[in-house]
Amino acid sequence: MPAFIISRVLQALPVMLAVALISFAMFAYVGDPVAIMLGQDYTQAQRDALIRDLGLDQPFFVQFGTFLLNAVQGEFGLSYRLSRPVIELIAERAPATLELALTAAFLALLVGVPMGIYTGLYRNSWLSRFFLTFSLIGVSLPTFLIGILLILCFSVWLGWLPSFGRGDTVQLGWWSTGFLTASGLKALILPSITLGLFQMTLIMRLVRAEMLEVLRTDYIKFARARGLTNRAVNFGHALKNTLVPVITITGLQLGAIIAFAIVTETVFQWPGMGLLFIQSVGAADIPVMAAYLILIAALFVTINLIVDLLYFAVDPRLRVGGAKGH
Amino acid sequence: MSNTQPLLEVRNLRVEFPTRRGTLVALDDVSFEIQPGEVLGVVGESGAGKSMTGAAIIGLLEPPGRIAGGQILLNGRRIDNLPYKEMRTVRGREIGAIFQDPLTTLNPLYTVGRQLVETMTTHLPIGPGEARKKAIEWLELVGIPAAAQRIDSYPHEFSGGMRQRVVIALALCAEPKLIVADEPTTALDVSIQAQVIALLKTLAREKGTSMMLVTHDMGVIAETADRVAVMYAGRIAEIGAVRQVVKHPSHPYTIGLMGSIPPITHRLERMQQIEGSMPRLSAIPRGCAYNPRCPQVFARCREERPELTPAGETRASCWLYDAESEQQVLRAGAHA
Amino acid sequence: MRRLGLAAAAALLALGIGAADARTVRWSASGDPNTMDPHSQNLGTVTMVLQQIYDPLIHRNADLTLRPGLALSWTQVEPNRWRFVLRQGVKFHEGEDFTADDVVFSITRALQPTSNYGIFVDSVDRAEKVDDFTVDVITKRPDPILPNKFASVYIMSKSWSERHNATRPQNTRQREEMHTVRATNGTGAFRLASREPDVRTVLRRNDAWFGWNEPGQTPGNVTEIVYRPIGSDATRIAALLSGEVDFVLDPPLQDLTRLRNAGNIRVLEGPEVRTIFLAMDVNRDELLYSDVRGRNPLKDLRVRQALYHAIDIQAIHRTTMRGQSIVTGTFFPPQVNGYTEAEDVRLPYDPARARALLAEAGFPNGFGVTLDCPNNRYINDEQICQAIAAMWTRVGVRTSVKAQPLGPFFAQIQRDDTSIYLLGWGVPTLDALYSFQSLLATRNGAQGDGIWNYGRYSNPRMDALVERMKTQSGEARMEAIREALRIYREDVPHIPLHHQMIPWAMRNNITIPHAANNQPYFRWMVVN
Amino acid sequence: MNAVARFFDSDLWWSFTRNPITVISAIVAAICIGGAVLAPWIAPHNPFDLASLQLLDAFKPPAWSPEGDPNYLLGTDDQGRDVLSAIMYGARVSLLVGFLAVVMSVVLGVSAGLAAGYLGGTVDAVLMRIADIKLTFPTILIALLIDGVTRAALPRDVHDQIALYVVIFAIGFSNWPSFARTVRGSTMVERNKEYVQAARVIGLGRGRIMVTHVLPNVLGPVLVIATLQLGFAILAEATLSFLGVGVPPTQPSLGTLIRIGNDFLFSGEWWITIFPGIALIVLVLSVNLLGDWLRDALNPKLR
Repeated sequence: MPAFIISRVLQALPVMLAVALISFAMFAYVGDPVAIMLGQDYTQAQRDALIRDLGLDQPFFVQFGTFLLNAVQGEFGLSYRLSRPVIELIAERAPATLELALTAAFLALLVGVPMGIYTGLYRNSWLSRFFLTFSLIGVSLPTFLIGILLILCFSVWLGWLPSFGRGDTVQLGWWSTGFLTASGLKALILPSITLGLFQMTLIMRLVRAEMLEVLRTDYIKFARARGLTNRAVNFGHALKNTLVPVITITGLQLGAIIAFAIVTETVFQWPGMGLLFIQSVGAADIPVMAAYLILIAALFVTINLIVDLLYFAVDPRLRVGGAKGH
Repeated sequence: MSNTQPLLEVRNLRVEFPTRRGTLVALDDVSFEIQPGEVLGVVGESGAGKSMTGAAIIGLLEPPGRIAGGQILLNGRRIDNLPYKEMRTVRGREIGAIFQDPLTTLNPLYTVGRQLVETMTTHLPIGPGEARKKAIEWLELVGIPAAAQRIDSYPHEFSGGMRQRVVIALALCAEPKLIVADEPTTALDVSIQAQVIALLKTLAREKGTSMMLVTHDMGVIAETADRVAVMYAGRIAEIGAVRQVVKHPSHPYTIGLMGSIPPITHRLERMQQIEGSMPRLSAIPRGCAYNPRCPQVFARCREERPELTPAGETRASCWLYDAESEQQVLRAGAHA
Repeated sequence: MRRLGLAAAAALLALGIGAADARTVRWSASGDPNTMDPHSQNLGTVTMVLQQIYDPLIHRNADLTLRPGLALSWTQVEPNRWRFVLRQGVKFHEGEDFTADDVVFSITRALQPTSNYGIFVDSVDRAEKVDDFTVDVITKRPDPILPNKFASVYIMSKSWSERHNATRPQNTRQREEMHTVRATNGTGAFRLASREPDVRTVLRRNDAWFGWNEPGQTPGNVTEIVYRPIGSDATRIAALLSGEVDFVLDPPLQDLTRLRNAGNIRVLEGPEVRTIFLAMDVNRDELLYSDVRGRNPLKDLRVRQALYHAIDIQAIHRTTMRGQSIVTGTFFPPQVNGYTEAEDVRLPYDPARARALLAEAGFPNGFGVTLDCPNNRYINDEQICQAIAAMWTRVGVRTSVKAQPLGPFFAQIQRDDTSIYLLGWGVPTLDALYSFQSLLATRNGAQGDGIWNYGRYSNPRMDALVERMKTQSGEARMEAIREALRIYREDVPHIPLHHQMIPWAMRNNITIPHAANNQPYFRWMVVN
Repeated sequence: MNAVARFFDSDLWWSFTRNPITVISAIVAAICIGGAVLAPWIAPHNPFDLASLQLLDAFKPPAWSPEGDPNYLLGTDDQGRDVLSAIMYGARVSLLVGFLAVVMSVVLGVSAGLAAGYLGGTVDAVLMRIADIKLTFPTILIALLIDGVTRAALPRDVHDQIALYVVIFAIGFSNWPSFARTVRGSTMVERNKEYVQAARVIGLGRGRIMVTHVLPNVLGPVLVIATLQLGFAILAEATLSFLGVGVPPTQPSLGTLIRIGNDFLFSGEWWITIFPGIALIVLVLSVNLLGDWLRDALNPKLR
């Protein structure tokens, strides 16, 4: 088990290094940070001084090393746009994005998995057909359109739910949560549906496909031949086997949710990392973009690691493989 | 013919597959019975309908396949038209099944013990604790060493032969009266096949269980079965006591098969000496399905379909053994 | 929830507790201030918040006339010396007493190179403390409009700034974050209660503010301002319609009808002191972005006139601006000192004449050119450019619009890297000099001269007139302005389009005086 | 039997004609694609011909409403452009981006998959590791990143000129692993089959074996994935354009039209955003339905 984790972490390292390199390249070479920082009027002496200040006269690897060292300590410098430490900005925004993404993922799983199981088991019922059609529409609707339509319907016409923002939040240490207030929960509804819908349909289709695949296997036939109850066959044997690939894809989807949050946050002006990123793109705020990228990559790598561990827990074949090393 | 009531009786079984090019008849007019304690071997080439017969008996035909005619009786009770829920109590409890590939038959995510326990607690009035004790007994019975420890192992921790032993334990643990074994040794190493067959045979005899043993290994049949049914293109070509069928086959197809019966472990494909191949279900010729390949074919074979009729020591579906056609053949001078 | 709140309020009223104690106004606009430093960024989005918190020496009324702020009076005691007599007994939000030291400190701070407020202190040499409540400002040259400029210079506490190591305006170069980026300490009507950039900024009423009981404007009753920026137009309007926001500073023009018809929303219309125009490269011998090689068609007056004649400004006014514009033939609006109605005359819309002029100038088949345009700076800026591109194309000048966000747009034109560009010019000083000096004076290195003249228009006569405007006063100065306006009309260095209108939208229960500088003065907002 | 007759006799065609939804979606997709491809010839107006735009015609509602103009079936936008024509030209851009992006994914993915599956060993390990890493990052983020980097690295004019190809590259590049995986799996199975071994024995080169023998056998699943990916690619482009980082505004795609129209959502001029939105949904939905059907039809296990 520890060997397995270590090997996974080691595999993640090159990914993180590659991302860090891209971020650094962006930081150092894209859009001439010196010109951005100096503004319009400057002398050559001022320029040279700044280049020295920033360490831009150092060899590439020294610069990259410094960048990495700083990044590991969470030091990404000041935002060009807001003149505040990048890490602080991101820390402020992370809870909003994570709460939104988790709610959306939860929603997607809570609805998507049962729908997938149902449509897998009862392939020809009218409800399955309805779910399938619904899911196709779900996959075909762009996230931003869903958001706009939900706002139009539930905020403007019906006036039931807020159209933007997080509502009131409660500060728990550095974490600001919207889960503890009524307005925070209300504000969460539309964005999380918008964000979760696409994933929900994706998960539903995935579970269905896996379910069909598993139901065709010999061990399911054998389980039926042993006279086990439908319940035991479908929800014991079939579902558990279905879950293995579903866990992977769901893990990957959680990453996708965080990325797609950029769109949802734009539509709902949700004060998360995605909105910060888009605003930074608009203002060429490279330090924020670089930091966002690295943190997202770290997040994804972590999610992947968790997925691998879950795999490990669900699938005994891996456990033995890991322990015996073959 | 025995006087006792047969354990299993299959009467004129017909299985169809509706497709876009019309309905395919996968099994047509299949009839046979199995007596208590008897081992019936079923042989035939791939696609002859052996496995499908087994699937029809345990009520697990793959959709869209369906039983379109005939009856299946277990102890005189019709089971082919039972609702799914009732049929479930028959499966496992009254008819056990063994599948071809032990690698895929066991759920990889559950320990063998759990799979045994759930089978027993589903069918027998015992609790999990007792079921576990019996599960260890069963594993010992099928020859798993250190069964008490191995019960908590996962399927992938067993070798192929051991897994098939586990499958046998699973098929027998609810003490069914009939086992449908679908090519139980095909996927195994040659060296292990004989052990597993021997185990099956012993257990069936000890427990008084009947068995329908589907295989294309004539050697296995000769070793194990009491009677044998030879299938061709969805029908039974010949059926009879093993010794008779092997020694004195009647149907030209069987004759072709038995042309030279090599020692055990040789497989049907290798000794295939009949020219041509079995027709696809979508292109079964009129008359006798075997007529294009039959060395003794005559006009009637191309027109009418033969029924199973007594032919020497066995029963065969072949016009050669029909009183009427004997005249024709003689007239045609074909029966030289 | 809201109903519950109303019930609670009703209960409070019944108990005789003044409900006026808690009047929150929830306010939104598209942008968020990028700093809380009062001398760093001279941007509307920054000052709209900071002017609630910091007081300048001189305030403006809603009609933009001057009124005493932290200074009670101001006089030009010598040509190069203005004297300000300060208000006594004023305290900063954190308790420091306001004195002359703070004024000297603040003016000096605004003079720092890292300040973006240099244009308001361009004539200032230094500030001198005379006594605790008198300050002299010594100018490099006589500056008659210094008070107008000083209405935009905010006063900070010297001791507080020193304590927080913020004696210079914040600068992105610094690797350390400055305290003033997120904290404030003014003397104004509101104090900063909390701030999350891009999310929420909360201001609370400063009951100790000196202006609450001053004559002139009716004081407001707002006790709390919650500002939440909403970048997306549709979402911002949705928030106003659904009652999540009470006041929107920049409602999109196309939604005004809908807002007016909503029943519970009022749209306050008013002109802004900002003129939209097109400026052209009249300097280079060959345009950067054109298919004409070897010569610059825009250097030819006839071509500039042709482009002018080709614009159907009424169509833009009606359709693109939905009536929310004041068509003009000059480049600053009537509120600005120096405006002369006689010079506010457009060349008429006349496509035939445009074609004739182009042919006359040697372009019978027209030419191709790129029009640079911001897409998020002025009201419907990109749409205006696209409409003009179509109009020009119809007379033969094949125009492609290059629209970009204000960041890259300004970065580009500030390198003079453009052939024709759309610009909107506001006049915070309300004096014509500000426009002439920045937009039409030859760029010569002198502070403020031609710094926004990216077409490099240069006319010695104009430069001379600008110099006169800087120092002269009275009728002589007006004379110079009028002549400069005439030259502007004849030379066509720009094609003027319109003065912008700035509608504000708010819930019915709110009244606030509309201000042409687009600054909401919450100190005068009344919530019923 | 010639190829055409064989096609109409095939199971594929049979399952196609038997499924009304599929037939409808095919017809709809054909109309969408036809309308888009033929836009320059059949669109009622040319929205890019600036000289023909009349500001006075702006904000005309659809033809069937009282103030509608029969000249403009679906109304006009803020510049007086015909919405229907803009949709046709926009769908052209959307389809072009989607199609080329998928072609790129297919080429990249199939090559990588063939190489990995056939060569095995280190090549396989490295390629699949890259695919893994790639799969870790969502399409939209990769596309944003590629677009953002080129945007920042290239001068604006250069970027505008190649923006379309940047978007195609960004989307195409982020979708290849799904092809690579499928092809790799199939290749590994095919590799060990007798005909490939035989081809090897008679001395055919590795590359030729892969291309001539293995490729035809993996085309089925590739076609299915490609169809489904086309829908995703079109959506990804629309999302990028909606965020304002997609195709340049001079070549508005459906996503761009929706973004622009979004500003008019509450102002009563709903047709400017609703019609492009409907067009996008219909296009993607019909493509997805086709892909779904194709998957079921080509997957014998499901039949």
